[in-house]
Amino acid sequence: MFSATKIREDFPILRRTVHDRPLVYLDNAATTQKPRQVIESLVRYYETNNANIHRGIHTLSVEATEQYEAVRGKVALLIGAPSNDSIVFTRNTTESINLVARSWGDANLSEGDEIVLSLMEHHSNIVPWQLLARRTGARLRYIEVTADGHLDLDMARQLIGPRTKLVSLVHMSNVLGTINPIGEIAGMAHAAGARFLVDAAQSAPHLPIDVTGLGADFLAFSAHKMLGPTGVGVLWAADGLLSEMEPFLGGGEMISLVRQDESTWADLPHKFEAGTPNIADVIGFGAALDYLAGLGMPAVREHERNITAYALDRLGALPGLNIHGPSDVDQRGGAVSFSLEGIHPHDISTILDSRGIAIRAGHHCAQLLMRALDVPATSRASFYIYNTEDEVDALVEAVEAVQRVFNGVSHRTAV
Amino acid sequence: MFSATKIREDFPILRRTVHDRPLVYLDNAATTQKPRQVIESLVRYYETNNANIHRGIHTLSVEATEQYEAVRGKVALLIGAPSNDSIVFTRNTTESINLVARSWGDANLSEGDEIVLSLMEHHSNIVPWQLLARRTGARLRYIEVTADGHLDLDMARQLIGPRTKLVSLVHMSNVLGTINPIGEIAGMAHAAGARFLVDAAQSAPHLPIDVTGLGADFLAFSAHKMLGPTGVGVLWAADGLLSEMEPFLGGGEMISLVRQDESTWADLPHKFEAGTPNIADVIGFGAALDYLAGLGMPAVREHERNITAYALDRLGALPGLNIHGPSDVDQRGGAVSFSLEGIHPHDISTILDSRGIAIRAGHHCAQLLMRALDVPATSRASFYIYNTEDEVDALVEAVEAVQRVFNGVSHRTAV
Amino acid sequence: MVSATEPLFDDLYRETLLEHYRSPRNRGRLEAPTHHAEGLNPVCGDEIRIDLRMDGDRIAEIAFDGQGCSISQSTASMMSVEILDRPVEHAMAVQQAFEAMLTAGAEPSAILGDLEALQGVSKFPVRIKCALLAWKVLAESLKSPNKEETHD
Amino acid sequence: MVSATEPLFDDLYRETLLEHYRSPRNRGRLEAPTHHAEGLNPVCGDEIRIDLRMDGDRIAEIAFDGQGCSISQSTASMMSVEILDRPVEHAMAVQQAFEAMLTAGAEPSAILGDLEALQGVSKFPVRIKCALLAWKVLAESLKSPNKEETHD
Ligand SMILES: Cc1ncc(COP(=O)(O)O)c(C=O)c1O
Ligand SMILES: Cc1ncc(COP(=O)(O)O)c(C=O)c1O
Repeated sequence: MFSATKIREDFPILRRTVHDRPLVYLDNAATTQKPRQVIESLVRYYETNNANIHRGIHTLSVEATEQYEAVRGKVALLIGAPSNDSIVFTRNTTESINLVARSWGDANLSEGDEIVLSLMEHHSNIVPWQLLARRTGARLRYIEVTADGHLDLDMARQLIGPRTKLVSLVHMSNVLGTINPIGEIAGMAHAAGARFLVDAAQSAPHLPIDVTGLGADFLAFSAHKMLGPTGVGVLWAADGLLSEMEPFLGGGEMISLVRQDESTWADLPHKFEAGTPNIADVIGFGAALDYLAGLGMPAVREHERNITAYALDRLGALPGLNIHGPSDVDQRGGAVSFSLEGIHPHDISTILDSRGIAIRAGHHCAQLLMRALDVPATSRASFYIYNTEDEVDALVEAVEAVQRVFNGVSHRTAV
Repeated sequence: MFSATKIREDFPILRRTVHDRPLVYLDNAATTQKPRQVIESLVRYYETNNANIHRGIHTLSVEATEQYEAVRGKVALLIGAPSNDSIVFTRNTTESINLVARSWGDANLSEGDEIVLSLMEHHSNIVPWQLLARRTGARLRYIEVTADGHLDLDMARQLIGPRTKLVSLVHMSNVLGTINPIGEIAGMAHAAGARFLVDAAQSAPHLPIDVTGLGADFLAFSAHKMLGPTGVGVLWAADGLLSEMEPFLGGGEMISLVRQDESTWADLPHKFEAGTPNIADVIGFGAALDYLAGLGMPAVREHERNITAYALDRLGALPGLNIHGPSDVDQRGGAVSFSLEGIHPHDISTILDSRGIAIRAGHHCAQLLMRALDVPATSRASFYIYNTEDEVDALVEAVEAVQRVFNGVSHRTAV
Repeated sequence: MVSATEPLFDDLYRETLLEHYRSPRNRGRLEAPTHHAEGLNPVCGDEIRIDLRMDGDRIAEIAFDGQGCSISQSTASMMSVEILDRPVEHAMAVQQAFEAMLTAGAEPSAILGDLEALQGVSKFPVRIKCALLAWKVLAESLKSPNKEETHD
Repeated sequence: MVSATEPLFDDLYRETLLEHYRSPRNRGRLEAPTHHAEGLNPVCGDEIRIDLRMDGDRIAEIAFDGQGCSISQSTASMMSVEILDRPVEHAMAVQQAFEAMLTAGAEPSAILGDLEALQGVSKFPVRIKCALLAWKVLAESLKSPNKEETHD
């Protein structure tokens, strides 16, 4: 049985205090905390197996290589990938997307071609395409966001057409929580002959995912947002795509034969992993994937659905508090952004911090969305497997305190 | 006082056995082992400070940001960099070099321009330039290696000329151990108006380095080869270079303002660190730099000079054993490659492994050099701060055993 | 929840600060500024614009506008009060005392006036730059006489 | 150092293996091969080339050359001995028994002949592909009749 209280025991950091209050960590969309199983796997690696991989004959190197390569299988299992060779380890979602922009984009886009994004994209799914557009002369088009925080599907239908070479879309918004209709967009993209990249940075950690079912051509996500160490990202690509693509980074480990003027490439996926990889953290990511597999992604989703529903209920009841994004918990995940009238998110975040509550305040790397919502910034609480309703209560109480401070409804009215 | 025996106590892995023998780890040019101080700093980070950095207001994020940024100062100290803003964290040396090839190279090279490398380069300092040459029409020229393992300086003088836009050279060879005359080459490069990149993957861990004294424009190295975690590299660039360069990867953290069609970039060095960085491992690298600073790089160098001298002496005395690279320990570091007549390096490595001795056998990501040396592969022992003369003795004994097995001078002669 | 249990943010969000945030002084634009500058804190999006009318060495008029958190905006308001009708030299002295209080833990000097209310910011290092933004823009504006004026 | 203290590599580098490495059988090229293939293990650089002269279903002649470690080269030599003058079916049976011994820990079958000497390789997983290279190239060559021959 899924029990957040039980799960909390696995997370050493949840025992610390902040400003003398127990830490209430609600910044999971930025990065999640790590269970001791992950931390221990890093320690075990460095204390018993550490070596460079792939070309070594000695025992440590063989052990490290086996452990590193085994994680590909765990990733494949998580996302339903038919083969391990289509899974490339990068640093983060951002690098995965840049890899596609450089290796696939430079070869496949030219003047007049269009890339369709949306206004709810994270900067990591905007800037690589701006740079690509500048290199190739391609053009960016943006699907707008409706007042209730959904993609404007009519507009998507209009924008995605014969000029479209790529559609790149966030699966779950890191600001609004919106879960986008990926299957439907995949249909539009493929009908137009375009490729489809899914930014799964916020979905892979929180939802069961099946790449073949989704209809994605590329899928990108980050280990650090799903219990894993920092420094590991994943790029998955549909059959055949990676083998057609040029290498992204050149160097050790990604070659087969090197001659003075040209080289041939190693088999997939190694062709895309130049230099010494982040071996320890990939292995640590394996421990994170084991942990999630132990819980089961449907149970993870169910827990977050419940806690998000509770948070929407309680926060929604506060006067002067405006929640951005869908209210239906079946159409959203646990990133809950809100604004308090007349109070800047940074002030909210500081006051919450003084009570040990960690939320994020700012543009959340989504300046286009901030402009579309017409706010300079928002406050965001985001949940994961170890968060409890008690913590939501603490959040709500703290927000009420913020309102008292700023609106002078407390003892401070007497100015 | 520097004491390898004392230092060994800090390295938990050195207490393990391999095939029931104590581990003798002589594969340090591939990656080094990690002291408990580094492992503990990772654990401490994940158990008490883990958060995403740079944009958070809550306490964890502020603490993580401070710890992460403080490491730039430690890197600057190590290499004598005048400012922290010229230090970019990447995944590894390979990515650092690719960053320069894309961001500086694409903008500054064109048809007919030349890039001067040497035949002793690691693939990571060859393939990025081959890819750049293909994108721009530039041409690669190679400085050859003399019979005693030095750069052919006459040839360097001939090759580096008005067409040269970049000279990119390894500081210390990972195969031959050769320490190249960087200052002299810097002079040639700058006289020709070319930029000069130094691949310091093997020198930063082992030699005192002063970037301004070296005359480098770019310097690249990897944390994992100097006691640090996997997944962290450094790119340093001389004043003004980074600010002129286009971003390499686009995404979160590297922007200032994002609009639909274009964006402006964050201040240096953040412009070159897109997405969530490898926060924990950069902080762990800080602990590694503290450890090295505690020893002092001159003492590190002195220890390695001594153990290398001892190894050259003892190995050199074995009949049928040929050492590649300089014999003068003032002109070389502790990567010692050798060949045994009639015995393949893989067989050597396997037999050594069966005695717990980890060396590397293969082309060492230097296929051009293997061809120049006219060997399919070599065996390489490489030393670091925790290696002892006893371990060199174990190596020599094991090599003798290999020779007995293959040359049938033992009981096996009776076939 | 009573204030006794909220010592930290009581200390940061003092009544003086909130009052300046709610009712900023000298907010707006000048009709005939001699100096002007704008500043943005790209990390958090705080913005401050400052108009000055200098009369020789004296800050004869000041107006600011902008948007952002209570710390950046109330600092601008309090600062405007303390330096209005004062010589530049005095403004610089106030700035020094202010920075010393925030970044070096100095006791608040008497010349700070209401700005003393920001002392609590020193405990939230990440917010210090919010409090320094107005001062940065002031320094910038003093270096930026309007084109027309320089031709006087 | 006496062999008693070196059990592991004694077990791997058995005399039979070393003897085939030093004096390979059927090394060279055929004058009129009907089949040919080459294989490279890119990770370690081992190379094997195989010429066959097939007589119907029978391997009437075989020759190999190449370079690399003792395991890859001695396997090729032993393999050539075991399959020479035998039907393809027998070669396949030997291959199966060989792979079972190396990768599944099976007891060596009698049909392996000298190849049994490679049993110790199963304890060095990273070297198994050295021992399988010759077999990979053999399979490849059986699928690769020379152009001239197919026109016969
Ligand atoms: C000389 C040299 N350059 C570059 C590299 C590449 O380093 P990394 O694999 O950490 O990118 C290495 C390490 O193998 C090296 O020895
Ligand atoms: C939707 C989305 N895409 C991309 C990213 C970028 O992830 P990373 O910083 O790990 O590259 C994030 C995380 O901030 C995100 O939420």
